[in-house]
Amino acid sequence: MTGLQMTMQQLYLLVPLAPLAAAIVVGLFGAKMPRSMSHWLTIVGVAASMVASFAIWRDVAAGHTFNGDLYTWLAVGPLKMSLGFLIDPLTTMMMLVVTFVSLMVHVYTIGYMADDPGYSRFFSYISLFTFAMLMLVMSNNFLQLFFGWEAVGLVSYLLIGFWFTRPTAIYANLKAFLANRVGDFGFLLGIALIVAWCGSLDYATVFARAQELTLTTINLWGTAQWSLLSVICICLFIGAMGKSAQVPLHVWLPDSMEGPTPISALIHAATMVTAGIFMVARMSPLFELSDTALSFVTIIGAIGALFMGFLGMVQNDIKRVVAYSTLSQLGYMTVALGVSAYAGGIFHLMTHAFFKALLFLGAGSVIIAMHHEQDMRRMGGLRKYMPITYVTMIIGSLALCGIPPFAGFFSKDAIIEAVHLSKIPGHGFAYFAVVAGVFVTAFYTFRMMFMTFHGAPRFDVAPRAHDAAHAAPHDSPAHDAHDANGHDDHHGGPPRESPWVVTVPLILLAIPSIIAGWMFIEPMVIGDFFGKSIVVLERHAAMAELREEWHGVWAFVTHGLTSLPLELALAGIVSAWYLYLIKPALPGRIAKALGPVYTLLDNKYYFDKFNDWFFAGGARRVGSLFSNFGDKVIIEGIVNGSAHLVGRCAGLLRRIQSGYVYHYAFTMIIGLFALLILWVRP
Amino acid sequence: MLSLLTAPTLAHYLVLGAILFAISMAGIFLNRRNVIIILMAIELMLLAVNLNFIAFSSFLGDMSGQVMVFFILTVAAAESAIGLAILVLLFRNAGSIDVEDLGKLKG
Amino acid sequence: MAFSTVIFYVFAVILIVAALRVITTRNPVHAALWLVLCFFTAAGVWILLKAEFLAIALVLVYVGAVMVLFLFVVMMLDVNFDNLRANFRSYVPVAFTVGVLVLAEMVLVLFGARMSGSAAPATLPVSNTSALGRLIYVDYVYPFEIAAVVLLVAIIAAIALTHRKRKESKHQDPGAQVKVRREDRVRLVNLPSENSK
Amino acid sequence: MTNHYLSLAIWVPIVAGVAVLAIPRDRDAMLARWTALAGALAGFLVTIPLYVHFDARTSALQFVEHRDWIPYFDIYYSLGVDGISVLFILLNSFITLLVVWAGWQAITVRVAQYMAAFLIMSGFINGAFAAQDAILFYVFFEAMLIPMYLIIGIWGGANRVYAAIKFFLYTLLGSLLMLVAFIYLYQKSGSFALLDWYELPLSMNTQMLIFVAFFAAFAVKVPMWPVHTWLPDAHPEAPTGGSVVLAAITLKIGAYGFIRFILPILPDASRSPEVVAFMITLSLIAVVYIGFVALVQADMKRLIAYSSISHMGFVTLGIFLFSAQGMEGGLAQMISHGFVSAAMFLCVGVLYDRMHTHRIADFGGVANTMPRFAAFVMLFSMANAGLPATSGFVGEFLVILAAMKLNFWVAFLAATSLILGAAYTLWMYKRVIYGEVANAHVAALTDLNRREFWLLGVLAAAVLAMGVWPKPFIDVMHVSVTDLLTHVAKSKL
Amino acid sequence: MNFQPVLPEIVIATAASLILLIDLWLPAHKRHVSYWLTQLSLLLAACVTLRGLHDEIVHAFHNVMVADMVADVLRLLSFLALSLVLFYSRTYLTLRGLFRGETFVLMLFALLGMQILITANHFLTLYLGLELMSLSLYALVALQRDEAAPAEAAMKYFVLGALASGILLYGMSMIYGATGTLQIDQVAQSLTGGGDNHVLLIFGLVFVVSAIAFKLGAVPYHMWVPDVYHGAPTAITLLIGTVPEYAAFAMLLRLLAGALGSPELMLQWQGMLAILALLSVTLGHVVAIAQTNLKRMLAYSTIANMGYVLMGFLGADVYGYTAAMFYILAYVMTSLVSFGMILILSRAGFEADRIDDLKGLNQRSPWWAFVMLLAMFSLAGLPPTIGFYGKLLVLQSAIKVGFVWLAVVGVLAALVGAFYYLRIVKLMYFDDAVDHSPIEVRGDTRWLLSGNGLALLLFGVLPQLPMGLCYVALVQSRYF
Repeated sequence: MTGLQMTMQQLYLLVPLAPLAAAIVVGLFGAKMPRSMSHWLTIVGVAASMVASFAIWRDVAAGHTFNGDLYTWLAVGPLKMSLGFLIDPLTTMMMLVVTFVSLMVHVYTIGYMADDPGYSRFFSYISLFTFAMLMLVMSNNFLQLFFGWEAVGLVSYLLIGFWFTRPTAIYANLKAFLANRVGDFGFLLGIALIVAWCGSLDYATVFARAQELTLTTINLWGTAQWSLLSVICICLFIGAMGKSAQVPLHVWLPDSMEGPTPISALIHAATMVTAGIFMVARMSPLFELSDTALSFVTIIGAIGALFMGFLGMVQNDIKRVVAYSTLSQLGYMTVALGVSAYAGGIFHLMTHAFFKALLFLGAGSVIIAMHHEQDMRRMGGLRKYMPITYVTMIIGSLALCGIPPFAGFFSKDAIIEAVHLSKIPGHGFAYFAVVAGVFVTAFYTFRMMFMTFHGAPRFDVAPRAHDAAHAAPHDSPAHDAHDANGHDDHHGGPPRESPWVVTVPLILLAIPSIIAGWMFIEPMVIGDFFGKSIVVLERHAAMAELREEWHGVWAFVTHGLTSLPLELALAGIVSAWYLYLIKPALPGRIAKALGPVYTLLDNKYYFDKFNDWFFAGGARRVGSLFSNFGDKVIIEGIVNGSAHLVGRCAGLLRRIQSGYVYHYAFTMIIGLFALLILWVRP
Repeated sequence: MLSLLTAPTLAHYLVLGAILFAISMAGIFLNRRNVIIILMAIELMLLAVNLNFIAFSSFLGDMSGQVMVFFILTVAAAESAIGLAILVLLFRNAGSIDVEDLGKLKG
Repeated sequence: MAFSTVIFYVFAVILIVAALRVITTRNPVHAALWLVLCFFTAAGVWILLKAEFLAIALVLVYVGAVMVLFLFVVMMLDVNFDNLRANFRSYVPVAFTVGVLVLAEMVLVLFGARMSGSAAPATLPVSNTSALGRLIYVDYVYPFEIAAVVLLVAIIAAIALTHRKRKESKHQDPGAQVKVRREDRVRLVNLPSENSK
Repeated sequence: MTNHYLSLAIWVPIVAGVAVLAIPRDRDAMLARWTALAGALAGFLVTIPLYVHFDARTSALQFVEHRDWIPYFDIYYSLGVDGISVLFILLNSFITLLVVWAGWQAITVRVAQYMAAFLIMSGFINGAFAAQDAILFYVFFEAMLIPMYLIIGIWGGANRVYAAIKFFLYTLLGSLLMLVAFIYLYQKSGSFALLDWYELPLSMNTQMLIFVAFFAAFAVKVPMWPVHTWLPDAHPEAPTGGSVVLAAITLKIGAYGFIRFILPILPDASRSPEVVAFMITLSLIAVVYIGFVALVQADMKRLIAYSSISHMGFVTLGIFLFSAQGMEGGLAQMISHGFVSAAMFLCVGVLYDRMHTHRIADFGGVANTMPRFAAFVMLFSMANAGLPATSGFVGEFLVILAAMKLNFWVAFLAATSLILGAAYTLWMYKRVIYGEVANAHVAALTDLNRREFWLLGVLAAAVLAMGVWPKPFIDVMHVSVTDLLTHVAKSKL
Repeated sequence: MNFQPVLPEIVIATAASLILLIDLWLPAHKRHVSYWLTQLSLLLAACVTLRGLHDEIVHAFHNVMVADMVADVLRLLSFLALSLVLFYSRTYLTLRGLFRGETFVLMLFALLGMQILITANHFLTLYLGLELMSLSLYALVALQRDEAAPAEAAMKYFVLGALASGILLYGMSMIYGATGTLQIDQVAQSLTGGGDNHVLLIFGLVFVVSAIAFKLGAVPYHMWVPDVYHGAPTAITLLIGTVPEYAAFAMLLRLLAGALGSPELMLQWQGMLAILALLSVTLGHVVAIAQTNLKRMLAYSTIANMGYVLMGFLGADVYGYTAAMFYILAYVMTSLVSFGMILILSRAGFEADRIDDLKGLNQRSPWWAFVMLLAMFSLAGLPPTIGFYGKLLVLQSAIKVGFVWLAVVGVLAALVGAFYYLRIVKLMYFDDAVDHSPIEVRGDTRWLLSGNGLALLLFGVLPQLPMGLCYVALVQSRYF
């Protein structure tokens, strides 16, 4: 048994280290090795990782969880900080999702980035990302969680700015990093609060002590006492808000689409952005103890779920539509967390990872075919040219809209049900939001599908697409597309289906998008798959009630067929069909009619403008004030002023040395008299 | 207590010395015309000092004060010789012995 | 009031007035004359204090030597010689005053010596002069030697500072001639020759 | 056990420096460079036994040397290190080696003087860290100003004179007051030995007055707000090596002074609520205020200089939290900042050598022409922004943890550096490294040569090593820090 | 009669007289014979002093003089300093026609005066020594006869010096009146018995302190210093700025510590010295900033430094006196270098006495720049130069007797001072040379000045030797 344990532990180690090793080798020596070496090395690394994850999943399913330290990072006084693994169902599920999607993206990238000069760099980055994400999910302590947390942020930053000559890309990546840092700021404070009160960074120790802290309050402002756990959880959740792009820290995600599409799929849809969801689920023993925090989570999630969806309705950039849909879906997951339906949230995380990755990769495929055109107004009718892409994307879209029997239906419906059953403050609003969100989701998803794949092709009348492709300095998708089709780079030509390295991942992702729902809902959501990884208190009984109502998958589907959400979803699809295929002129008129609302949406609720003005501009203004007034005027004024004062004194005092001997004598005599007066007292 | 028109005591002599000393010091810094008068003021100052010494010597009944005066006189003579030599030199180089002209070095 | 008391006050007044005149007069010659009076008066005071030797030395050394030196220098230096001569008359009242006062003082002192000189000098164990002499040549022989050096320095300094060769006299400086170096007189210029390419 | 590792660490570089000075002509520059490199290497090698033979289980002084120096004044040549100081000697010798190496091509005039100045300064700095006698410390503390003054003044930029004199006078002001305090303590104790002073009873008022004097010396050196303004002036004018040593080492001496002098000699003053509040406030101002100031700098070196102040704010904050976490966090931050700031300034130096400017606006798109360089800068920028797995994280993390134990808002303000640090560092990165090639000069840039590559590579390895496994760095100081805290907790009144 | 205690004086006096005679018969180009004879006599006097080093206090000539170890040490230091002055200024004097017998003779007589002052045990001896020194120095300042500035400087020096002499004598007369004696040790004795002439004594004390302050150049009796330093030929400035400082210290020691060292009076003069020190360090350093002439700047620096000497002296015990003596020693060593540098940079018809003349010295000669750098840092009191220990000792001395505020002012003033020393370093190192003419220095000067410069560093690293020397000398001479 010990031998087996040893091998399992080595396997645990293999999971993150294989991608890391590949990333390091490719990163350092990628420039000197053949291009194919880059992708092979990393793909082997990630594949090994995936296989190992699968093996671990089997092992865990057999009941072998693991919680152990790898090495002591640092020990200060009683506080021991280690790196270690916690292998339990939640972890293994995440590991599988991460490695699977990552592998798909790796393969896809071979095609997508084929001609990019930063080919090996890209592979190195995404392997590094895989490593970081795995470290994050496998962690058994807050320190390593934070490590992974920041590391995925770093790689995300690097990848968004992958085409670093584009001003928009390097704007977006800075924005992404800083928005994430705001979240991390809260996260770190949460961790610090935990350490301050629990004296440990270990999940197990902290969770064990959490109960004791329920009545502890801290004084933050004035005399008001705050529940410690609420403060901790809200701080931690602020971290999740950054990483999982919750309002108001969501602003970075749409812009992150400036990165190459594979990473949009991997990082900004499937994995990294869900780290926050994972984290909250992981912290369920803490969140459960604070209704305040849960309400907060619910409301933030609900806002995201609905209002970000609205924004998806007005986008014309295909990737941005998907991005806003991601924001909306992350809102769903968050709502699930808020109503203590952690399993539902995680389940949606998983299904969403598949279908959203699929949608992104599909969008990427379209972009390849369109010579780097992302504006849907210049697309249309592509289904004839790109059948595989079309079919797989339809699957992804249906899954996203929550149409049975696709994966999304199960996960989303579970969430909606859970919200419905929840009694957490704010659940009413949340329920409205998630239900309304279904319509919105369906509408913008199919709006995208119709604009892209249906109707008459509009790209012939848009020669600018080609110019734009040339204008892009590192225009690898375009190059790749041409090479794959054996075309000259400098001619447009009709769109073609993408090469196999692109389509195969699409197909492979489409499969779980179809089946993952009904296959896994019973064990994951209803069953006790997560076991002790997730803790739910009895008073947050939404999931328990859901469980009681559960009568099997079919019953769930049949129930779902009659439920409001599905009707709304269908309504959404139909309205999209009507507006964009039947009456294409209507949307414009509606937009005009709803003038202010449309402007509001078009400006994304003015979040960006406000941030630019208030935070970015404000920081610079404050900085300038401090620098120019505080430092240069006040402090330097005092410093240089005293120097000048001495200089002035010197100038004045030297006049005493007039050159006239009688002045000199007079001075001496004055001195003599002064001493006499001071000392001689008859 | 020093009262006027009594037989001269030590204090009388000391006060006389002090007055002379003060006058000579005033002479040095009030005089803005002529270096040579400054030299004379110096002689006057030494005279005041000598008066002090002799007065003390006389009232203490100790001769060493007078010896001191003897040497001071000697040195004063030497001093005035050198002072006058410098004065002559100054006059040759600067063409003037006005104190006001003696102000090139300053600041 | 004893006669010596009177003398003291008279001398003190004269001394102070003369000293004030020394520093207030604008004319250096006047100042010198007033200074002579000062010395003279002071010598009188010293005699009151029974420092006869020093009093005499003061008159001899100062009035006789130093003040003459002062006057000499004043006369020598004053640029505006005509001015000096034109004002010659203005010296007369001062000189006269000083002269009269000096005379009066001498009379007073001599008179006073006789008046208060009831005790014969012989009764003194040692005279002031010989007491001083003993001290100077026995106890204070070291300072005495130093004083000699001081005077020597004064001599050297005075000569070194004021003695000068006449500017118009032409003379050779053998030292400079000997010290001359070849470089000062001959400069070897390296001229490129025409055919050296 | 008597050995002379500390003396060697001090005198080997100084002797080497003097030897280099004996090669004054720039014709022989190559010889001077090699001699200097050999000297710096020797200087580094002799410090290695300090770590290898260091006994981390005791807080007692190790490698002690004690001999008469000025018996007239009870001043001894007294050396010794504990867990707090030993790492800084290693760090200094290491950085000196890099600096000598870094100046290989950049310095072409008065090479020997340049190299010698750094070597001699290195010896002085080691001396300051090793000294156990206050006057010995003071001698080294002040003497190191001289080479730095010359380095800034001779090889510096356009406004170097102002910067050099400002640097010198600012530092001197503080240290002179400290000297007065030293003498006062000598008057009280009859000794200049630090260990004697640790046991010296002092009244609260006395402690407060001495605190003011010590504070003046060390706060300027750190530098703490509001006596920091010399640093942003000194850095842009100093040559690369000067900036590196200034940021990486000499700032540490200020913080080291807090730990070595203020806390143990003046425990009651240090622990008094007023002083703690004062120090924490100043530290937080350094973190937040300076963070904002750094944001708007137009010059890379100025920006990094402000970032240094901000980072040193963490150090002083950590020290005055009076917990093992805070103190060790502060120390970790010092070591990390030694690596990171050195690396950042070397990176700026790499650009400066090629373009002779460090204004941010003169750059843009450097990554296009210098990809390897861009990668290094990215790593160091991230370390500067305190990314986990780089050394920059360790100290900040520990200090924030410790601050949270004290007060939520202290931790809150300290943690803002997470945002501000990232903002100013990465914004600079964006403007300099990313983007289109900004101008013909940038287009003509050549990537790192082998020397530069290894120089940055070594630092990168150090930054990562400390980030991934800081234990070996921190374990050395555990016992010393614990004992120090125990000592500070005892009243001396 | 025991001539042993005054043998060095006899040697110098004899040598001076002989040189005076010999020089008369020497042709102009053989002046170096006089020069070497002067050096020889200094050597001889030093040997004689060393042979007869007094570890006990010896009185001679009816107690008018005293030979003790502090006197011996000060004499030896004076010999050394004067010898270096002569070495450094040889070229300078030659180029200005001052390489003459009179110069050497007057220097020797000045030295003789200092020796007499140093060994004085009687107000009269002290006064005569002082006058001998002063008169020779007045003459030396004026010796460059064809220039106006030296004559002006000499005149000012003379007038103010005579005034100071008068003040001194006045003070002495008061003390004489109060104690009935002129002998220094007897004055001290009669004071321990407790005098009832307190007012008279304090009166005298104020005058004596003022006179000493004049000699040292402490504010407000400092006015002569800048003008004389500036106006005198640099060689003479070097002389005035160095050797007499030892004599001034002796004056402090003999009069204040020796004669007026009773606890009651000590308390009085400590306060006076504190005020003078305060004024000196601040005014000296502050006004120095505004100077453009190097000699003037160094003059103000001297004023400030003498403030530190007083600060040390007011410690009023053997440590305080050691501090002051060591400070003087360090200061003289440093001044020799700084003025020596001006001398070697000057050429015929060119005085390198503007601060700007030092521009780019490091380019012209790294070595001389380094030597000057050492001198500047030593004056600023920075380690590792000897000047630092001077500062350390005097600050300690002041703090010990409770003048912490004075020490704080002292260091703040030192900060101001550091500014202009740094400016010199800045000119030498950071600026480009305007004048590229090579610096030609005689061999002996080069070696001695270099050695002198390095000694600043050497004694900065190992200050025990000079410190111990001062301490032992003072202890042996019973200045507790």
